[in-house]
Order: sequence, then C-alpha cells, then structure tokens
Amino acid sequence: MADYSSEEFLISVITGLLPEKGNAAVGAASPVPGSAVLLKRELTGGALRASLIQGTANNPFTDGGRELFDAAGQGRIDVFFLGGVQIDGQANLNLVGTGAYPALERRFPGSFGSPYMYFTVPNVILFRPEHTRRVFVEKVDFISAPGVSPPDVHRIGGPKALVTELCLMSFDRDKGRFRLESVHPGHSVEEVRDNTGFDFDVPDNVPTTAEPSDEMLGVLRSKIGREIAGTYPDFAERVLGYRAEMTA
Amino acid sequence: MADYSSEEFLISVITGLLPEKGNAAVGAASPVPGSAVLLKRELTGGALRASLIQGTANNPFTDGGRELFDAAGQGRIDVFFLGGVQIDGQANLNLVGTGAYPALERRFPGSFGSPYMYFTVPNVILFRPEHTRRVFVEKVDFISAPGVSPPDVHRIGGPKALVTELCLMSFDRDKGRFRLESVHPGHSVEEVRDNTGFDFDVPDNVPTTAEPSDEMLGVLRSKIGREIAGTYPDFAERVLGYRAEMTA
Amino acid sequence: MTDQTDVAALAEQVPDGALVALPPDYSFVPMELIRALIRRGVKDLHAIAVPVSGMAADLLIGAGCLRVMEAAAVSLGEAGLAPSFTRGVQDGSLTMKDSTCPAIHTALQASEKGVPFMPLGGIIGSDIVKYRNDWKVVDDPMGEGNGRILLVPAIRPDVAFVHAPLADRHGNIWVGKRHELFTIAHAAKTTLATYEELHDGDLTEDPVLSAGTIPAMYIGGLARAVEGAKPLGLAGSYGADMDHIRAYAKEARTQEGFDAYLKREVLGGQAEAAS
Amino acid sequence: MTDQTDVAALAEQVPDGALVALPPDYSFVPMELIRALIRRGVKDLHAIAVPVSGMAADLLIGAGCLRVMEAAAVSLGEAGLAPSFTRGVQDGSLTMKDSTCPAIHTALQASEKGVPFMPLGGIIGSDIVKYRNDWKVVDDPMGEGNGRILLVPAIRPDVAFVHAPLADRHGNIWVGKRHELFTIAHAAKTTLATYEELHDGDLTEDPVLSAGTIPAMYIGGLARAVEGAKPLGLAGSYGADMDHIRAYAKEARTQEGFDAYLKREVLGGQAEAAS
Repeated sequence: MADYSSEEFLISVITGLLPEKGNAAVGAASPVPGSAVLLKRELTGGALRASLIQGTANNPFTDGGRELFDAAGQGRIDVFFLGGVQIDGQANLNLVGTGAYPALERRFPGSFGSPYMYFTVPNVILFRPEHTRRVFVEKVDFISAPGVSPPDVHRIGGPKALVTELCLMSFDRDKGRFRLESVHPGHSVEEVRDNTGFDFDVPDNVPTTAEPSDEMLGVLRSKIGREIAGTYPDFAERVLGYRAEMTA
Repeated sequence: MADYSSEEFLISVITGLLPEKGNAAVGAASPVPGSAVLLKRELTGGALRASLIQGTANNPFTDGGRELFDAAGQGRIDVFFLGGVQIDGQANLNLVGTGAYPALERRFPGSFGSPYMYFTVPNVILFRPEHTRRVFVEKVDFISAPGVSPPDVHRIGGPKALVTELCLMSFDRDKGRFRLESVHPGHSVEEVRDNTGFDFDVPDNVPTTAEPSDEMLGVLRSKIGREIAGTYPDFAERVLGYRAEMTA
Repeated sequence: MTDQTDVAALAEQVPDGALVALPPDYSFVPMELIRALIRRGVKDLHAIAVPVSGMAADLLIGAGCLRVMEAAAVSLGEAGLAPSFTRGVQDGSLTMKDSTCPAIHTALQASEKGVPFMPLGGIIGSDIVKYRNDWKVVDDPMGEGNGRILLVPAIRPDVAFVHAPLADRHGNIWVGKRHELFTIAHAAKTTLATYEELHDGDLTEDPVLSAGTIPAMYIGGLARAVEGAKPLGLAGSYGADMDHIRAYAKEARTQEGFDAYLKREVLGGQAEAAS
Repeated sequence: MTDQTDVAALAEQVPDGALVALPPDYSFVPMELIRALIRRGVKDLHAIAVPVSGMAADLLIGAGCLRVMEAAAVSLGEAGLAPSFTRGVQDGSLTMKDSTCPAIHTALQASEKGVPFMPLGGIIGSDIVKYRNDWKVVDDPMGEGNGRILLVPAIRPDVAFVHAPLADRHGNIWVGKRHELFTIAHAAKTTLATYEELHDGDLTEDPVLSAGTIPAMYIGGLARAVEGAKPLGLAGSYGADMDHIRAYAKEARTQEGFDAYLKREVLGGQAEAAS
C-alpha cells in the first residue's frame, strides 16, 4: 500500500461512494469532493459527468447561477455535497451560526442552496472532516436544511452518507438515523462515539474503511491535479503536487 | 399635399398615435405598424425605441421568445399592436376562428400572445384595415383577449385606439365603448356606421383624419424603406419603393 | 459525452405517443429530423409549439403523426394559413389545445424549475381559460388581496427537437441568442439535436460561444444534418425558402395535394422503393 | 440610447434607502461603483445578493451604507468569513434576512415575469421559512393534492449593479454566459452598469455576441471603469487579487482595521482633502 495524505484518503472514500454514471455537482470551496468527482469521471471514462460550480474550468453551466438549482429541480443532478457548522442525528444541517437565531453568538456565511439541493438531489454526501461534538450535535441551533420531511412535502433527495476524518456513515431516511458503515484506519468505534453528540446505529462488526489503491492514487496524482488546478490551484499544488503554469 | 398610397396614409395615422419616448414593440407580419414605429423612432431621434419581433433587424431582444412577454409584464413595453378576425364593441378580440368553438367553421392561426399583451401594455393600438361587418361584429365568436376586465383582475394595459381603412376610433375603458375620433379623407360617418356591427359613440363634429405631411412622407420614403426592408423586403419595395440589395 | 448518430436513428428514439416540443419556425427547427420522423411512421404524437409553429407542425399533422396539437398559433406566417392544421381542426381529426404564448413559456419554465405550476398575469376573461380544464384561476394564494390569478400546470415534453448551427464532440450545441431553446432543453426530459457544423473544441469553455451553448447534459442524441432546417431558415447561415413555403401552402390546401408534396419532398426514394 | 456618464455620476443616481441587487463575487461586480457609492455617502440601502455576496456587501456594510442585507450567504469564499457582515450580524447593527439561493433566483424571476409570487420546491422544514414572514407555505393551490409548497413573493430591486466586459454606444452591455445578470436586469426597475471596453457596433446585432448581450432597454446609466471589478476578477479579463482580499479579510476583523482600509483604498484622496 502506498503512502497517501489524509486528503487523498478522503478523496478515495468519497470516490467509492459515487455512481458509475449521471451528473455530480460540487459547490464552492470543496476541493476534496471536487477531486473525487473528477477522479470518478476519469475512472468511468466520462460516464459520470462533473460540474464544479466554482470557477470556469469543468463548469459546463451556461445559463447563470440558477442553472444548477433548476437542473436539480429537473432531477438531473444525481450527486451533490453539503456540510455544516453543525450536523445533528436527524441529518439536519446548520450553515447559519451558533446561538439563538437571530441574535447569534457566531455567525457563519449562510444556508446557500442547501435547503433546496437537499430535497432535489437523490445522493447528497455530507462531507465534514472535523469530527467533534462541536460539529456533530444532538440538535442543531438552526436548521438550514432538514434531514427528513413529512409525507405531504414533495421530496426526492436527501442525505446518503457522511464522510468525516474518523469514519463513514450511511443515513436511513425512513428511520431518520445515521448508521456507522466503517471506521478509518487507525481509529475506533469508541473514538467515533466519544466525538459524536448524537446517537447512531452501530452494526455488530464495523469494518475498516478501504484504503486507496495504488492505481487510484496514480490516476489521482497524474491526471486530477491538472484538472482541479483550474478551480483550486493551491490545493492542486499542496495536496496533489500539481503546479499550474498559469490559471485563468 | 403629396400623393401617397393607402399604406403610407395608415402609417401616418398610426405614427400620430405614438408617444414621444418609451418602447414600442411590433409582432409578426405587421409591416404597416412596423413602419410607423420606425418612422416615429426616426422623428424622435431614438427616444421611442422600436422592437420588431419578427426577424433579426431592429430586434434587440436577446433572451428568447419569452423576453417580449416578460418585458411587457415588467411594464417596459408602452405600445403594442393587435388585430383580429373579429373585433366587437367591447374591444374583445378573436384570433381563433368563426363558428362555435371548438367545432369552428373557419379556423385561423390562434391567439398568439394577445390575452397577455392586452393586459400588460398600456397603449394597445388595434390595427385592422378591412372595415366590414364581417370583422366588426356585435359579439365575437371566441374571445382570444377581452377588451375590459373586472376590478379583481390586475390589469394595466388595454385598447387605446382602433385604426381601419375608414376611420380612427378611441376606446374608453371605463365605459367599455369605442368612440369615433376621425374619418379618413373621402369617407363618411355613415359609411363607418354602415360597415360596423357594433354601436359606438359619435361626437357632434367628427373631423377628417389628418393627411401625412410632405416632411413625414419624405422621411418615410428616404429612411424607413431601408430599415423595414430588413424585416419586410417585399413591403419595402412595393410600398416604399426601397429595393434591398441583399437581405439576410 | 453524447453519442453521435444519424438522423434516421434519432427519429427512432422518439416513441409513438410522445409529448414533443417544436421550436417556432424562426428558431432553428430540425426539419430533416421532422421528415425522418414522418418516414419512420411515428404516431399519436402530442406536439407542443414553443409557442407557435408552422411548417414542422403542418407536415406532422398532414402526415397523420399528430393526435394533439398545443400552441398559441399555427401559421405559415407571410405564406398564410397552415393548410393541414386548418383542415385538421375544421374536420375534427386534430385535437387543438389552444393556448397563448406566455402560458407556454411559463409552463415550460415551471418544468425548468421543477415546480408543478406557475402563476401568469393577464389572460383571465379569455375564452382560452374556459376550455383549458388543466388551468386554474385562484384567488391570490399569498393572501395579499391581489385578486384572481391564473395558474398553469408545468409542461414537461418527453422530447425536444432542435437544429443547431454548431455542435462539438462533447455533445454541446450552440444556438446563440435563441434562448427559448435553452428553456425547451431544460424543460424536456431529453433533447434530440441535429446540427450544421462541427465545432473543434469545447463550446462550454469558449468565452464567447459559451453564452449561446446548451451543455451536453441536456442532449440525448446528436446527428449532423447539413442544411437541416430547410426549407425554413437558420439565422446567420441561410434564409427561409419562401417560394418553397408558398408553393407548399398552395399545394397542401387539399389532402391530395399534401400527399403529393409528402411523396415528392419527404418520402422520396423510400416511397418509390416501396411502390 | 443610454447616456454615458462617469462612475461618480452613476453613484448619484442611487437614492438612499434603495433596494439594490448585488451580483455574486464571481459575476462581474462593479466594485469601482460600489466604492463610488461609499464615497457619495449612500445610506439605508437594502441589498439583495444574487444569491450570495462577498466583498461588495462587506464594504457597504462596514462603511455603514446598508440597513438590511438579504442573501443566501455572505462570505469571502476561500479568504474566509466576511468580517463586516459577521460583525454586523453579531452586534445586531445589521438586519440579515436569511434566504437560500433558489429562493432569490425565483423571486427575481417572478419580477422578471411580472407576477407577484412564484412557487418553489423543497425548503419547507428549514428554519429560514420560520423567520420569513413574507414567505407563505400553502396546500397545493392547483387542488391536485400534491401537498404543501412554498410561495415566495417577487423581489423587484430598485437598482441592479453590473460591471460588463463590453458595452456599445447604443447602451447595450455584454456579459457572456453570466445569465443571472440578465435576470437581475430584467427584474430590477433599472440597471446601472460600468464597463471595461467600448465595442464598436451594435452588440444586439452581432450574431455571436448578441447571445450574451443585455439590451439598452434595461440599462439606466452607463460609465466606463477600466479594471472596474478589482480586486474581484472579471472572467476572461483578469483574475481576483486573492492577496488583496485575504489582506482585507484580516485587516477588517476590527472596525478600526476596516476604517483604515476604507480610508486607504476607497476614500483615498477625498479623505485626505476633507481632513
């Protein structure tokens, strides 16, 4: 097994969650999911289409800022990524801030498109490396986007999985609960439990998350650095060793 | 007074109804209103903007077929032109056909955007050269667009005037009735009455419609033929004596 | 990637009974694909004009491919009434759903945005509303006392058709300022496109052409068809053949005349071979 | 024709208290006009980000020009939190109307189409809805039993701002594929635009450029501002000055730091002259 960085590992974990075809979109400031999507595109020979919303490279949208949301509403976006200042056990996401709204103690940027993408994209992958009780709380202070909805609200999309620096969880929408799927190499179920503020299902045997293959790392380093550099030049250089000669 | 054709006379009548500034739009297959709008644009030094929807010349819209309607909904279109297979005394327009809908005796193309433009454009000029009881009826067989609306329906726009080969009428939206404003040279109030299937107001003294001035005819022939040829080459040549060397 | 194929194979992708969207005659109509659909013998189509149609609809109607037509108008423009459409409505063989331009644009935008309906100003009092059971007039649902307003349900075509001046190897097509074609492509489940010329490079990455490019994500099939809009025009490439259209308007005034046109101009060698 | 003027005169056309629309930082923000607004001392603006903002909003907030901010998010992106925005919300001096991207796009499209509201899927269950008294959740108004849906009222900005790569003497501006700027211009009562370069000819008549052109009909004032988007970028012309933005993010963490930035980078000679 080759050496790899923590980012390369997380890229590999996310890549393993992606479908063999369809459309995957990545929002702003998401180089790890962005790299995973471009890698999966490469591995599928283009059958999985990639849209990096930030920047102009690998961003096929041509109809303005609403096109991503419209496309999601049309059912054309199969995969999207969301995070949060706080995430709770019902997969509610808080991107607004902590404290009692509107008099917040700490204000964050805002909900972006989360309460729409969460309803329209079938496979929303929650990506939040920091795995602490500060992030994974019993109940979020503000629901930017709810994890589950009552039956009288039309909903196609929702949370599929959660990727952190410690583990991979899946989300059962009917039960409204996370389930631990695997723990990353070097970490334990107890560590996950200690650092998670909500209750979740744990199977009897929790496997260790698969490490990236040499082949995957080879493609990632040789081809994806160049691609992701068009959107995230610093990341491409720091993580994937790709120095862009010029970026627009 | 110079010689002029019947089309040149009608262009002059319509030009006299146009405002000194704002946006005037002209739908498909309307060379007479189109020429009037381009003439008024020339006479106002561009203060009245012109949009000929048909074709690419003098058509500034860049956002597809909906932009004219959206712009009207935004209140940006000040003048538009409509006609009809039948027009009745309440200014209801029928562009669909004659007979009992849907089993029509004679089918015409359809309502186009009439029931929207009629509600959104403050100055709709009805232009229908043929002045007969076949056209101007007591009650239209099918209301493509109603002349007046009840107060619980939001309405900014509506009919302002009616131009035919015989006369010029105005429309009083509060009374829901046409009023004879002037009769064209060589015609009489009786002739208008005999050829109109609906009742309308007639003032004690009905003036004769003003004839086009030499100056107006000069501008029309020297400058507008070239402009309108981009949209209506046959009309430009036949009516305004302008032969386009090449049209796209 | 969108696979490239030929026009006949594109026509095979349109199932009988499909709801198909037709651009207006001035807006890049894939007439060669329309003719291929007729040759394939497609049946029971429900066509939606965006928002009006002419030659494309009239050929499909005359050839017996259409069961329902929804449009704000069907007309050959300066060439006069659309003969097959007029005959079809008058003899009752064609079901016409009368609409109005902004209602069609709005209903497609509802599908574009994934909502089941959209409000539209005006229209109330038109007899169109009376005959559209799928439309609904409601009291201001915001509860602001703004009076009655029309709600129109989303229209989601199964297939949209377009003939683009340019396409590239990635499956992107360029349609310039004809943005109604963006709306159609977004609203429809898939879009089948023919194109005039192959563009070298990626249209979505060109700083100027990208503004008029529909990305491959929306395109379900692509085939080259040189002069594929004729006898209609393709702005910037060639004008409409008005003599042809006027002659059609005259010849197709009877079904026999239409059939002669169809055999000569559409079925061509195929009809010969079958006889 | 749209009269050409200078940036200071454009800023004079924005009344205190106006509802102004700001493009997102990646989409042709007229930063020189934003600075001119601050120099003019504009007050009590209600800014709507389309749908997010960064530098433009943060400068206006720090300079005390904004009373209300409506946005899906305010952030300096990779440079981190927007310091004046964060401070303003935390100390209660700024009223923040939290929204979400598609709600802002939809509300602008409602104005674009001249309807008082539009439906939007999803969103229900978000606390955003709870705090938006102007939004309304209703049972399917089509009566089709499709459950509850959110209706958002139209947003009609008094003034939209844009910095275009190109403009022409007729008052048309070219923004390429940044179609959200079309929507803003259509939705707003008027649009004030700065531009980088003058295009010879009529942009609406160019077969390729017209696809990215906003016609003069929507443009209420126009002034040339070379490098007018800096320190933000103008795709195709120049990139964002990330060092400048990162330095701003750090310096403006305190109001004193912001004031120093403002004096140095915005008020410039004017502040000197007035002192």
